[in-house]
Amino acid sequence: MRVILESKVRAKPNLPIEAEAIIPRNFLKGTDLLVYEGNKERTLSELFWIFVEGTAVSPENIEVILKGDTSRIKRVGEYMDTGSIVIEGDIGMHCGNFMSGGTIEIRGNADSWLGREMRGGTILCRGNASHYCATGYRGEKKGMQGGKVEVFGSTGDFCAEYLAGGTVHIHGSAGDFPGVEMRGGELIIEGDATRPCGNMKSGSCVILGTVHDMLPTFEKTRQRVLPEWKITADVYKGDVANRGKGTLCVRS
Amino acid sequence: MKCILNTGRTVPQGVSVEHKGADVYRTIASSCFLNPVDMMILGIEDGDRIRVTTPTGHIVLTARPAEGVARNEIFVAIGPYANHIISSETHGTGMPDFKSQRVDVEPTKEPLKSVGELMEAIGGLRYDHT
Amino acid sequence: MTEIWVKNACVIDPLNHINGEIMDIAIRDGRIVESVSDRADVIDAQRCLTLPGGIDSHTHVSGTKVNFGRYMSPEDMRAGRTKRKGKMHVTSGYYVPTTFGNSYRYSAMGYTTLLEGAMAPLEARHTHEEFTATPHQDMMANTLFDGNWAVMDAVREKDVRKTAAVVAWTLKAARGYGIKLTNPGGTEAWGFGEDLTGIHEMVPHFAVTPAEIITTMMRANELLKLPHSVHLHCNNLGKPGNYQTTLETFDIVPDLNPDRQTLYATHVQFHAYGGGTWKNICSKAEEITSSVNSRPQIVMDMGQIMFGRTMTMTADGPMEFNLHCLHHNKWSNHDVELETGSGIIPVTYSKKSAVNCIMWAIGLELALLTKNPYQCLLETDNPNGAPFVKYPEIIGLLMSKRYRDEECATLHPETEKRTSLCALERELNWHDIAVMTRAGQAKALGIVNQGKGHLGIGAEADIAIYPIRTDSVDPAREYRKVVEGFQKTRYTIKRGRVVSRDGDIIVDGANATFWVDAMVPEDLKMENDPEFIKRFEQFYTVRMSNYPVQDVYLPRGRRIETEVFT
Amino acid sequence: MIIHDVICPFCGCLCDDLELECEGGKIIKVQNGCALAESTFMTDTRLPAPIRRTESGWEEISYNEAIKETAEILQGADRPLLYGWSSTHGEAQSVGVHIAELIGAVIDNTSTVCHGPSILAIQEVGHPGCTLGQVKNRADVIIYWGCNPIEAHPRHMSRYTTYATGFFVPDAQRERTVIVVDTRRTDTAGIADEFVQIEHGGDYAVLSALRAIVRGKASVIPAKVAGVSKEQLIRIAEICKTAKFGAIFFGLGLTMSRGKYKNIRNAIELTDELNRHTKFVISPLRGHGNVYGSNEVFTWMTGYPFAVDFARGIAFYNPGETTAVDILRRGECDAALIVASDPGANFPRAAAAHLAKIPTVVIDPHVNATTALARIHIPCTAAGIDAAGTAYRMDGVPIRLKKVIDRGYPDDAEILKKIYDRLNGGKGP
Repeated sequence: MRVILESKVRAKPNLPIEAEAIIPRNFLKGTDLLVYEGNKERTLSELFWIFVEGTAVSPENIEVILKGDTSRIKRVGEYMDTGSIVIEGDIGMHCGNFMSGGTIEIRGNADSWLGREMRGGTILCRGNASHYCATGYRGEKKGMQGGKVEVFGSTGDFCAEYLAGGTVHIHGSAGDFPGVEMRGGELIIEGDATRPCGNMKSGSCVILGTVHDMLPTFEKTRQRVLPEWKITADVYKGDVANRGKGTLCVRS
Repeated sequence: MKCILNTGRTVPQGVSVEHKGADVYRTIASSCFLNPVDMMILGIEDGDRIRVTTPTGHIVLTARPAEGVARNEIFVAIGPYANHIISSETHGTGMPDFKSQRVDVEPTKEPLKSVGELMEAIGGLRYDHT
Repeated sequence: MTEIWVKNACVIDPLNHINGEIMDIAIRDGRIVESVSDRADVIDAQRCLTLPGGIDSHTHVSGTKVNFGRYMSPEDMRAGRTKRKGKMHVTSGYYVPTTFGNSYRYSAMGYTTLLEGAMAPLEARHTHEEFTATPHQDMMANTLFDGNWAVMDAVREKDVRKTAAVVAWTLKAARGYGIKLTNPGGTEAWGFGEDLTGIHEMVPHFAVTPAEIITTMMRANELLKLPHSVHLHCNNLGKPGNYQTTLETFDIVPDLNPDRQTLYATHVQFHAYGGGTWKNICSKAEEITSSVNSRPQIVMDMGQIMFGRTMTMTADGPMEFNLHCLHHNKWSNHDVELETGSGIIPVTYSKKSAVNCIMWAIGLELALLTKNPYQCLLETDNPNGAPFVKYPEIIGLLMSKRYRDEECATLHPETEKRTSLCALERELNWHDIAVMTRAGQAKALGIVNQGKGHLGIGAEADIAIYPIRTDSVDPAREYRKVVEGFQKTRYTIKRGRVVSRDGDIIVDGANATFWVDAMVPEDLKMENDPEFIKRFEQFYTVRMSNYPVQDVYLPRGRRIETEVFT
Repeated sequence: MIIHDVICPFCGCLCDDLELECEGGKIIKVQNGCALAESTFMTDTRLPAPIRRTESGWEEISYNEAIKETAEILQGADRPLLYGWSSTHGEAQSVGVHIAELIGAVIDNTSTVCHGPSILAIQEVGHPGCTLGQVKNRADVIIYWGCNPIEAHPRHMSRYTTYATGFFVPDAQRERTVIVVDTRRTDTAGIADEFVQIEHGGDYAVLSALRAIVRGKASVIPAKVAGVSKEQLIRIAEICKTAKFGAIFFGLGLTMSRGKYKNIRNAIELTDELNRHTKFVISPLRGHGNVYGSNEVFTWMTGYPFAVDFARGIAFYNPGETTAVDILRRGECDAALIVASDPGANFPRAAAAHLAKIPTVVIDPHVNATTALARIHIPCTAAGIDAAGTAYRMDGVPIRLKKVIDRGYPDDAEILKKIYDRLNGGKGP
C-alpha cells in the first residue's frame, strides 16, 4: 500500500508541525490521524492532500510518501518499527526519533536531530543533515543505539554525539565535534571534520578527509591499512582526558 | 582585515544599559576595540570609523585601541551594534556565536547609526525617551 | 460552613484504638466533629478502608537540592509528563517530579502531610517557595545543623543552653520545624574534601566529635521542648560495615522524653551493612533491630530501596562523591557556608547487582524484625531509595510473604545467603501499615496534638479512603489488589475538603506550613549576642538582617510556640 | 531616610549590603555599591505610561486597554513566545509560567543567550559547586576562566574571592592564588598571579589537556595547546592539585565561544577530576540579577530551567529547538510577550527583526531597544527598587529584594495576573 501525503499551502508556513503520527503502521487503520500545528490540534487532512493507493494487511508493506514543503514537519517516523517512508523534499527536525525498524529515505535535506535515540532500521538522507544527526536527548547517557544512518551530503555540528551503537556514515563532511561523547558504535566520515570524538569513551570512528583542530588528548598508537576504504590511517586511542578506550582512525 | 568578533559586558555598558536612547549608550555600544598593531595596519587612529562586515550584514563602529585585545580580534560591548552583524545560527544549542563571529574590518567614512536607526532598519519605530 | 458526612467507613485509627470498625465520620470546617447537620455533603465509603491522611516523615520534595535534581535531569522530566487538566497544572518527572507532580501524586495516594527531610537555613526561603507550590499537603522542614559553626562552637564549650539558643534562633529564622543532623561533622569536613569515619573522630578545626554533636543536640532539643526529636542521618551512610557506627550511635541515646522518641534515625537501611567491602557486604538488620527493640527512645524509618532508576540526594556531600566514583554518572555537589553540604547523583538499582538486592532485602528485614511498628516507619527516603509512588508496592511486600518470595526468586542468588529475609514469615496487618504510614509518623513528629495522624474528635479532617475492602481481600494472597488499592484513593480529604478523587485533583490546594518558634530566656537570644552577630556578618555572605525568612513566604504558616525553658 | 542592607538587583552577585538614602520618594545616595549599582538606583528613568504603536506613531493608552489588547494578542496566537524574566522577581516569573501553560506558549528566559550552555553541560555531568561563602571562607586557589568580573561583576572579588577575608583565609590577598584564563588580557587578567592566554576557540583543547595532566597523562600532551605552553599547563595543574580548596568561576567566554556547552562540560569534568586530589568547585558567573531565579522557578514548575515549549500541553524542552533565538530566527512565533529584558538589543539582528513582524508586547520599567520593535509597551515596577520579591543569587541563595521607594507603577506580577485572568475567562491561576 502506498500513502501519498502532499502538504497543503498554509496561512502561516513557518509554524512547526508535529507529526509523529506519520508512521506506516498507523495507516493500516486509515488516514484519520491527528497532528499538531503550533499549539493547535489538526487532522491530517487539514494539512495534507491524502492519496492512498492499494491496500495492505501488514504494516511492513506500507510505504508513506511525503511531497511538497515538508521542511517544517517534525517527528515524522518517530517510533517507526516497520515499513517505509520516502520524503521527496526536505524534512523537519526529529525525523526517525526512536525508530526501531523500517526505512526512511529523505531525498532533500534533514533538519536537526535526525534519527535521535534510534534503535534500529535505516535512514538514508540524500542531502545534508543539520546539527545533532544521529544523537540522543539532553541529559541522557546514550544516544543512538542501533540501526544505520547514512547521509550523502554533510552534517552540522555534534553529529553522532553520545553514539552508543549502530552505524553512522557521512559521505560528506561533519562540522564541529562529530562523535563527541561516543561510547560505542561506528562513525564514518568520508569528508572533513573538526575536533572529532572529544571525550569519547569507546566505539570507533574513521575519517577519510582532513581533521581540523585535532584534540591534544588522543594518543597515536600505530598506522593501519583500512582495506575497506583503501587507505592507510593513523590510529589514535582516546579520549585520554576521559580514560577513554575509543579508536579514531585518520587518513595518514 | 579578517578578524574574530568578540563581545562581552563592560561597566560603562552596564551603567547605561537602561538608557539605550542616550548618546552615551551609543558611544559605548558602538566602540570597537582593536589591537594597536592591527589599527596601524588598517591605517586608522583612535576615534576613526570602521566598517565591520559579516555574511549577515555590516555596521559602522568607532575604533578604539586596546593592548589586551589579541591580534586579529576585535571586541565590542554586547548590544545592538554587535548584534547587527552576528549570525543567528546557534548550532542547535540556542546560543549564537557572540564570541566567535568571523568578520571583515575596513576603514570607512560612513556615519554611525543610532540605536533607534538600527531598530528602524529592522522594521521598528523608535520611541524617543531617555 | 462546609460539612461532610462520611458514612460506612471501615476505619483504622491506631491512635484512637480503632481497628477496622465500620463507622461514620462527621466533618465541619476542616475538623472532625461529633455530628453534622443534614445539609452536609454525604460520602458513602462503602465499607472501604479509611485511614487518617498519610504522613511522610522523611521525604525530599522541596528546596535547593531537590530542584537541582530536577534542573540536571531533563531525561527524567520527560518520563512523567501530564497535561493541564481541570484544576491540575502540567507535571513533569518521575523520580524528581515538579512540585505539582509531587503534590498530586502524593495526594492520589492519600498523603496529606509531608516533612521535607533537609533544609539548609541559608536557603530556607527556596524550600518555602516550593512548599507553596506543593499545595495539597501540609508541609514542615527539617532544618540542617550538622555542620553549623555556631552549634559546633557551643558543643565544644559543652554548653547545652547555648546550643539550644542557636537552634531556636536558626529554626525561627528558617521557619523550620525540627533539628536535622546529616552525617554530623562530616559535612563540615567535606568543606575541605574530607569525611569522618566514626562518631568519635574529631571534626577538623572544630575540635568536636559527631557523638558530642548528637548528644548535645538531643539535650538541647529536649530543653527547647521541640515537638519532634533530633532527626539523624547517621555517619558513614552507605558504607559496608557501617552498622557498627549505627549501633554505637544508638548506644549513646538516652531516654529523655516520655511522649515520644529521643532520636529519630532516618533511612536506616542505608546504615545497616555488615562486611567490609562491596564484595562481602551483608545484612545486619538483626543487630540493628535488636538494638531498637530494646530502646523505646529510638524510632527509625526504613529507607527502603526499590529496583529501577532514581536520584540520590542528600546533605551528605562526601557520601555522594564516593557514590559518584562508583557510578561514573553525573554528580552535583552544593556545600552551604557555615551550615552543611549536599550532593546529588542518579542511580539505578538493579536486580542483577548483589549489593542492590541485599539493600532491598535489608529495608524489608528492618520493618519485619522491628516488634513495635511505631518504631519502624515506612518510607524510601524519597527519592533516594525509590520515588514515593513505590510505597504501595512496599506495603504489598510487607503484607505478603508470597509476594516477597516471588520477588526473591528473581534476585541475585547472594541475597538469600547474606540476608535473612527469605526466612522471615511475618506478614504485617492493616493496623501495622496504618501505624507505619500515618499514626507512627504523627507521634514521632509530635503533631498528634496538631490534629494529625488520627480521626478523633477535633482532629484535622485529613482522611484517605482507599478502594480496598479489608473484609474480602486477603493481603497475603491478593497482594496485587493491596498494591493497586494503595496507589489511588477513592477520596482524599484534606482539612475537610475532598481534594482528590480516583487519582485526580479536583480543587486548588490550600496547604499549611508548620514551623516551630522555640522560646528561650531573654539572656539567650542570639539576635542580641554581639559575638554571634560579629561572626555572622564576617563569615556569611548575606547580611544577618536579610537572612530570616519573611512571613510572606508562609501564606498559611502555622506557628508552634514552645514553652520557654529556664 | 537611610535604608540599610539593601539588595542590588543588577547582577547575579545580589550584593545585599548597600545603604540607600531616600528623600521625598527619591533615592539620593547609594553607598557600598559598585558603579552598576549606583546607576541602577540613581538614574532609573521610566516609561511614564503604556504606549501603543499605531499607523501614525506612538500613542499613550491606559493600563486596562494595554492589558486587554495583550490578552487578545496572546489568545489568538498559534505559537506565542514569552521571553525574558531575568530582571524581575520570582513572583512575576511564576505567573509567566502559568500563562505559558494555559495558552500553549514557548517560555524562555535570558539564560538562553547567557548560561544556557552551562545548563546543558550540567545536565550532562552535574555541577560540583557551593555557596559563595564557602569560597570566601576556604578557597586558596581562584580561577576566573573566560570571564571578566571587574567589568561584569565588579564586587565579586572583594565580596567573595580575591580580596575577601575568610575564616580559613584571614589574609586573603597573600593566601589566595588567582589564575585568569582568557583570550584577551582583560583588567581582571591584570591582577592575576598567573594569566593563561588562550587562542580564540581553544578553551576545550586546553581543558582536555589539563584533565589529562591531572590524571598523570602529561606525556600525551604536545608542547603547545591552543597557544598555551605545556609547562604552563603543568604548572597550573600542580597549583590546582595542591590547593586546599580551589574554585573555578567561568563566564560567557566559555558559553558563547566555539563548542559552547562542551567547553563547560570539560571544565566541570576537570573539576570532578581535581576532587580526586583535593576539594574543587566550579560556578558560572550569572549575569542578570535574577536569571538564576528564573531557572529555579521554571524548574520547579515545569521541570526545565529554560526553553520550555507547552505547544502540546505537556512541557517539552530542547535547546536549539525551543530556545528563543531559534524560534525567532526560524520565524515560527506569531506573537511575543517580552518581560524584563531587551532582546531587541541582545539578540542577533535576524532574530530581533522577527519581533517587529509580529505583535510584540513589552512589559518592562524602561524604554529599551525592544520598545521600538513592539506594538505595546507596558511600564511596571522594577524589582528591588519599587517592588519587593524573591531573587536567587548566582549560587542559588534566595534573597528577598526590597521595595525601597514607591513610584506609583503597578507590579509586573499584577499586570501579568490580570492578563492571565483574561486569558482564563476571568478565573485566577
